[in-house]
Amino acid sequence: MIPAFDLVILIFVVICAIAAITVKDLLSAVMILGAYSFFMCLMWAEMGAVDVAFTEASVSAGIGTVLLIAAVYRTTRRSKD
Amino acid sequence: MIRSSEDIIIRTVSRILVPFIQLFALYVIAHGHYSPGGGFQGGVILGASLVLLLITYGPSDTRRHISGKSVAVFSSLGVLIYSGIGFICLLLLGNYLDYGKLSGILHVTPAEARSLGILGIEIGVGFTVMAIMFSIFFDISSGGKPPEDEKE
Amino acid sequence: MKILNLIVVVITGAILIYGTMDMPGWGDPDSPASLHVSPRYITKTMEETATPNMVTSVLADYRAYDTLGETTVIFTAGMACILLLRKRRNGHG
Amino acid sequence: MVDFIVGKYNYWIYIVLMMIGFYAMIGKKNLIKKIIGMNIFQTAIILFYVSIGCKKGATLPILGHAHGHAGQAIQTSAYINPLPHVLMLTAIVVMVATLGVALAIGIMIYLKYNTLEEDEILKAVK
Amino acid sequence: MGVIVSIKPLLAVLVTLVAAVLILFTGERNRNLREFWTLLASIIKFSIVISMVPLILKGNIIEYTIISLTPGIALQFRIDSLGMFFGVLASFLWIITSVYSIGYVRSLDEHAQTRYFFNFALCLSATMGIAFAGNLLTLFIFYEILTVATWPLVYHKETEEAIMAGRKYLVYTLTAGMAILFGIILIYSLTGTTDFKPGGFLSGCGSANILRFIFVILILGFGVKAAVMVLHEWLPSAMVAPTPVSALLHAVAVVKAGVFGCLKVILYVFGPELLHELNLWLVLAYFVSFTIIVSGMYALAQDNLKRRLAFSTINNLAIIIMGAAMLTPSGIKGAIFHMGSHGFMKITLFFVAGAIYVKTHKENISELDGIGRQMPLTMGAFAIGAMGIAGIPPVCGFISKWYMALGTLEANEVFFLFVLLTSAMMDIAYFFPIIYSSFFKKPKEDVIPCFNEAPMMMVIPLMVTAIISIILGIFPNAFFNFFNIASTAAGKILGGM
Amino acid sequence: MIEQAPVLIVVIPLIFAFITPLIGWWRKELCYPWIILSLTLSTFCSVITLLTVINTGVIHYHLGGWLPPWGIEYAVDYLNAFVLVIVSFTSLTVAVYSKKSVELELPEKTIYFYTVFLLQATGFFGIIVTGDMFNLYVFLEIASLAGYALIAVGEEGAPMASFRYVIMGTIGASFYLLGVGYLYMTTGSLNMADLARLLPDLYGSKVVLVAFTFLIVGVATKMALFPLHGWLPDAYEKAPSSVSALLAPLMTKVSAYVMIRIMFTVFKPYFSIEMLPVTTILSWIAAAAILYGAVMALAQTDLKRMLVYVLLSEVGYLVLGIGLANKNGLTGTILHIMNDACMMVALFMIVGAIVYRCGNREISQFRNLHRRMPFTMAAFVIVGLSVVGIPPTCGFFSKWYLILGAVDTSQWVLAGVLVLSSLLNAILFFRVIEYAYIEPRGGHDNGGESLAVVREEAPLTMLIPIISVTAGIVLLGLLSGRIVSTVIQFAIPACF
Amino acid sequence: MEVTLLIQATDDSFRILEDARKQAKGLLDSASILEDARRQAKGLLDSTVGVTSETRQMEKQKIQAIFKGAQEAKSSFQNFIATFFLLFVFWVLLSGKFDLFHLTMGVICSVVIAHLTHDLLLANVRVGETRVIVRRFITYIPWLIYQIILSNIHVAYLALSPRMPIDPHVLRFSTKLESDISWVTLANSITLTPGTITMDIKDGEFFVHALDKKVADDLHAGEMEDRVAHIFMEADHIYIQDALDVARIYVALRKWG
Repeated sequence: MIPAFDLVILIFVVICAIAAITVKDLLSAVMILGAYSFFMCLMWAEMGAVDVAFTEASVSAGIGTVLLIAAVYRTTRRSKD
Repeated sequence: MIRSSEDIIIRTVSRILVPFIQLFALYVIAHGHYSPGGGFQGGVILGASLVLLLITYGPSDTRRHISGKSVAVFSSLGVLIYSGIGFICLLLLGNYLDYGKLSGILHVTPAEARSLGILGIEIGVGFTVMAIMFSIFFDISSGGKPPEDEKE
Repeated sequence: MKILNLIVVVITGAILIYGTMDMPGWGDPDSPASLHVSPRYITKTMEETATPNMVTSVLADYRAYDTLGETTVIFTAGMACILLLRKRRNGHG
Repeated sequence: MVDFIVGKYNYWIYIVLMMIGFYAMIGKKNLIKKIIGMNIFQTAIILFYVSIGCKKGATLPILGHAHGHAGQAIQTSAYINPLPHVLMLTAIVVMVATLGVALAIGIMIYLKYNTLEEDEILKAVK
Repeated sequence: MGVIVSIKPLLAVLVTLVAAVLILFTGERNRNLREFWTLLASIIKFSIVISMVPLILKGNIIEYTIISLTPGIALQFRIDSLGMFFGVLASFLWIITSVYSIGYVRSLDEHAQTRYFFNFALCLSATMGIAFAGNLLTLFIFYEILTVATWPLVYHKETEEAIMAGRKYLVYTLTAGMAILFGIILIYSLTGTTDFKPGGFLSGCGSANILRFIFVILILGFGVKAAVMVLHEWLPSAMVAPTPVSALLHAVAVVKAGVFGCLKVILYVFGPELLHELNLWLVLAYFVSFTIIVSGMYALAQDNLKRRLAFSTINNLAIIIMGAAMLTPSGIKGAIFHMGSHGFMKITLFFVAGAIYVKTHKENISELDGIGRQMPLTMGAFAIGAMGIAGIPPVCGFISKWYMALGTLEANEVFFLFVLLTSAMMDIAYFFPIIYSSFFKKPKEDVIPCFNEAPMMMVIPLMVTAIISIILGIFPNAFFNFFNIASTAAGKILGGM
Repeated sequence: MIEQAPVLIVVIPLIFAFITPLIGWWRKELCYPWIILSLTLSTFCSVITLLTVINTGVIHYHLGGWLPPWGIEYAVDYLNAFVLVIVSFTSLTVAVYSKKSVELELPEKTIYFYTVFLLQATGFFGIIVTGDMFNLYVFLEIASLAGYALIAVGEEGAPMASFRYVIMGTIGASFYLLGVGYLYMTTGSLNMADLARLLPDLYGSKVVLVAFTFLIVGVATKMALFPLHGWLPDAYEKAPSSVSALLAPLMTKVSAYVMIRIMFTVFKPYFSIEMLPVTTILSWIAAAAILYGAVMALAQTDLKRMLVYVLLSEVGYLVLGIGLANKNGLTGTILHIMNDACMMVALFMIVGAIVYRCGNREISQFRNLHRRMPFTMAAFVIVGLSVVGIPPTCGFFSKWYLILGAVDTSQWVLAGVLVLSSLLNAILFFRVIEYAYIEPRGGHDNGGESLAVVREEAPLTMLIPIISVTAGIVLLGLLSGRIVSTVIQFAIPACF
Repeated sequence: MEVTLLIQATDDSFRILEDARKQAKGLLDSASILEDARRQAKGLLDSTVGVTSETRQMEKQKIQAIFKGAQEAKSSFQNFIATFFLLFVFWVLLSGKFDLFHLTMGVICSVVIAHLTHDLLLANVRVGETRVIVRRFITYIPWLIYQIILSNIHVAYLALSPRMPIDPHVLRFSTKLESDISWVTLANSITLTPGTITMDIKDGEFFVHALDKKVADDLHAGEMEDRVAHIFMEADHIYIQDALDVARIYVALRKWG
């Protein structure tokens, strides 16, 4: 475990999380969320939880994002907050 | 919402990638014992490959590969495999999901029987997850429209 | 309203931080979580389940019932989505 | 004190993430935003669990070269605790299942009221 | 002095319950059959009750435990003399009221007759349960059933006024029920039991203040049904109900249940000894004397006949409680007997009011001038009832009042004797003008000055009750050893003293 | 097979639920008997389990043959077994009831409705029977997900209500998960019995305190305890009637069960009572919930919404008993779990039947209802009396124990609140009964059946469950002493 | 059936083509002295070319239609086998375990996937010699890399020069490539080359975003297109310049037929 790497990812994760809930365009928010999930899964892989990371990559960053995008397409990209 | 994609690049690339994705998914399921992965991840990847097909080729072409009915059959079948294996253990006078008892009918040591049992349920999980992921995506992206050409 | 939400959030966070004070250090190999139940999974997985990947052996054998539940959760979600969104053209369905 | 802060930075980050998600869940008006917040919230919990399982100096919870090691005793401290990972696999699944259902409900709402803003929907319901 | 286990008390309760169900299912399709059920049940019930009287008179206690409700408390019937007294009274008056009701509803062609008879039967079932209850919880259970079963009878007319009266009734009685429940729970948590015991079972448990508190809430709770003043408001309002209902409410079931509950609390839960010790009896007695005087005054001011009767009822109920509160043998004896005698007399009076209403649709006293000429039998019965209430011999009211007067003297409280006498004077003041004007005043135009009675189904019951009142006045023991039952009860309670 | 009964309770409906969609395609109309069969078997197993527990004591069932704490354990004691029987009977009843209302409200979705319905019941069974903290979470999620979906298919506005439920439910479940994580972190175990053994040494730890807080808050959210109840009224009001009838009684009861488990099994009672003022806080919150529910119910004109607020108030009762934390209080809670399940299921079924026949739920539109649906309304009266707490219906007895518990701890205010809430309930229910039974005549009482109302009773599949539950309410009231002495007094933790 | 028809049809078309060419050549040779004769011959040649392009259009559609049907009938099993082998190789690469159990598993999985997707992986490929295609594709790659390096340098120059002389514009050209696989190869090659990005392909028309004139001109020169066409044995040269290759196809087809 490399602390610096760890810390950088953690900071990225936090930035992504904040961005995901502040961005007004829903599609961008969803994309950022996908990035968030991906960073998260990197972090877990780095922490030794390969299975969790794999699952997170396939589920949250993969199917989850796809579902969200589908939903955003189905509904609207507009958001007031 | 879903209609076949007009973009030839996406169509072609996904056409070529899908078999490999699916094989990779099966690999993930089969090698859950040795490397990260297992039924769930593999199932999701399988589901994702179907979603890819659905996005690029639209519902009707996708249905050639997996029909609406077989999606539902798979989703039930997977969990049935899982709970069925558990139930067989019950019939073999073990507790529920006690795969060690399968050694009697499989003619292997209990540890190996457990290993095989794990494989069995991973497959079950994979089926269900694949079918359900696909079906959820289908429902969400179609948003309540009845499928155009499904035969009841 | 926003303020109220923030207050709730901050209180929750404060409780969590309070709890963190007594936590075992991060990555401590002697933390209780590493000593009580999990050693058996690590040492016996080959012997008892012939599966080198402990996560798999725990997931699908030691705690297989959880996984059945998990699969059922997925199944439920799928059925729920069908129930919520799918519309049939004719009543038979 | 420094040790306290630095030694548990994982936990601090997880608390921060959780609060972000929590705030989005209860403070945001847009349904998709709420769902995003939910995702962040649950992911934070998973991060917490994964942090529990960590062991310094340990390796992945997969017996390396399983066949070669058959004779040797397995050191508990050599492998990361697998149990939290297992639990989190389940939690991730639950997460995506919840996500699916929440989105389905969100779409139902959109189809009915043509908006995703909570206040507008509540106005429309009344 | 043995305890006899017998299923009869349960049967007595169940008979009416079964009848109620049969009534409900027979419905409007076959009125005769429906009313046949009522009558049959009432007769069976009465014979069951009567068959137990000899055993009780020998000093036995009849007991039947149905099921354990909570640890320490069972749903249990235990009949002793007091319960028997009330049981005999209620079951007998039910027969008469049934006959009368049939006449009443048929001649007025009331709506919702099935509901009416159904609830009537239910009420009686509950009343029996109250009479036979072996512990406070059992009593409370039936008490609440009674409350609910009476409600449809109160709002029976379904006019705006009746509905309001029903609401008022419910608010009062349910609140009271909760107070009682609270009291019972306090008792249970203090002692672990709620079984009645002659002479009380509470002495020595808990601090004096808690016991005082329990007494107050229990008496207030039961006092609502007994219409003790300031808690009486529901009773005059409930007079909008059909007359047989009023008769039942005021003479037999509801108010008597309240009074019975008060007596049980005074005599079987706390007991004379404890009440003396806590000095509560005097407080209680002063409290009800206030009721006695004020209700008398109210009664004088009423023009509606049934309302006047209602206030008279309040007055008499308070007298009963006062008699018991004296805690002397004669006082208790008189109080118990007054329950019975007041029952017969007041039911007569209400029957009369009903008969007048059925015949002439008049409810106000000022309209009754000369009615005695038209309905001599009815008004004759009224005169007998009124005399009894006022305590004029030879009607039975005299005997009970006499004993209660003795009781006050035994307790050395002349003040209460004075209260009793004042109330008797007031009785005379508000009843005799009616008798006078109905017989001797010049009839108004619309009164037909010839013999024109109400239907026989109604006149016969009221004649019967009037005659029984007189018989009881002359031979107190004539009616199934009525007086003896009362005196054994009193004796047993005070036995410990 | 008897020793397998505990697991069969869950596994049978699980397998049946998986097959339901397949059956539905083959013959749509077979779904209904199919789930009835499943729930009947399940109920049968739960009864067997209860009898076994009564005869032989606590049952430990090790799933997969792994001993706890390594594997998952089903630990069925008196409390479990009792709640199981209640829940299985209730869900069976609602399943029987659901036929007509589903045909009316969701004609196109019967198959999936029944599937999710069965999964919902399975989730409840799983929550109750398990002895593992994490397994409980998994089944909690099954139940919740099914609940979200079932609610969302309701009437106008249901999706939004359901969405809010999703958000709150996820927060609750996540808090629970977090609490489990904290416990796991300090002990390394997930098994309830094991935790109970390990935890007492750690009671001083802040981690354990936080874990406890989050577990309780999480469960309270699921239960919709007073300040966390925001999602409940809309959700249960807008849900399809058979769903309300299933969820409203059971979700709250199951959560109450979980709360008892956590507070008195996983943690030792003295922790919950002495180390933290949890019980005191809970009992005051519960008192607030009771009053809030009753007062809000008074303000409603819609019967179902009124019942929903009554339900909130009933949740208060359950928690109050837990908060009192003495023998009588807990007896009251456990008894109330049973009684309230019966009462709420009956009430929501009755509302469903009324909606089925009359199409509206406004109380002011109930004129002549007792002629139109005499049996249903008679049942309503009895159930209403039970909620008010009129003996000998069962509602009285739980109230009795609760007040007794309050008196035992000298919590006079709480006892007062209980009494007061009874009165408020009385106003609520008698108001409805008045509307349904009284036909005001403008002053003249000419009699006769002036308004000819066609008698139009609910269909038999609805009526039979309603009547039987109503009969059950009276019977359970009379039998409550027996029930307390054979089951409940053993279900209470030993130290009380 | 179809195959024979197909062969006949193509043979016919080629006979026409060859005839025309021979005629023209002969005329050119014989009348080389005469200026007007040459002009006449030239006119004839032009007209034949006109005829050829017309017929080519018609024949192309006809042939494509026949090819599709033929392929479906002929190749589903062959495709299956090919897919299976491809997938199995992939499996072995992934798995790295050679015990019986895992190999069996690999076979099963590959069979299943191959069965499901045999019409995806190798679908729509024009009949051509696979070996040739692969060989040409491999030789294509170094060239592509070279191109990429070149344009990298160019783009770097553009980016680093102080004036930033970029002149972005969108090119639109229709391609002579026919199969989707060749389109995609071209599009990806274009995209891979810095400075150009394929934005869309519609009905054989490419929309390419280019960074400046030079890159656009390079594209217009069509070398890349030609090379891609060459790989997949498509476009004009299938009739004229790559007759040999085509002949080989027919040989192959005959063999299968």
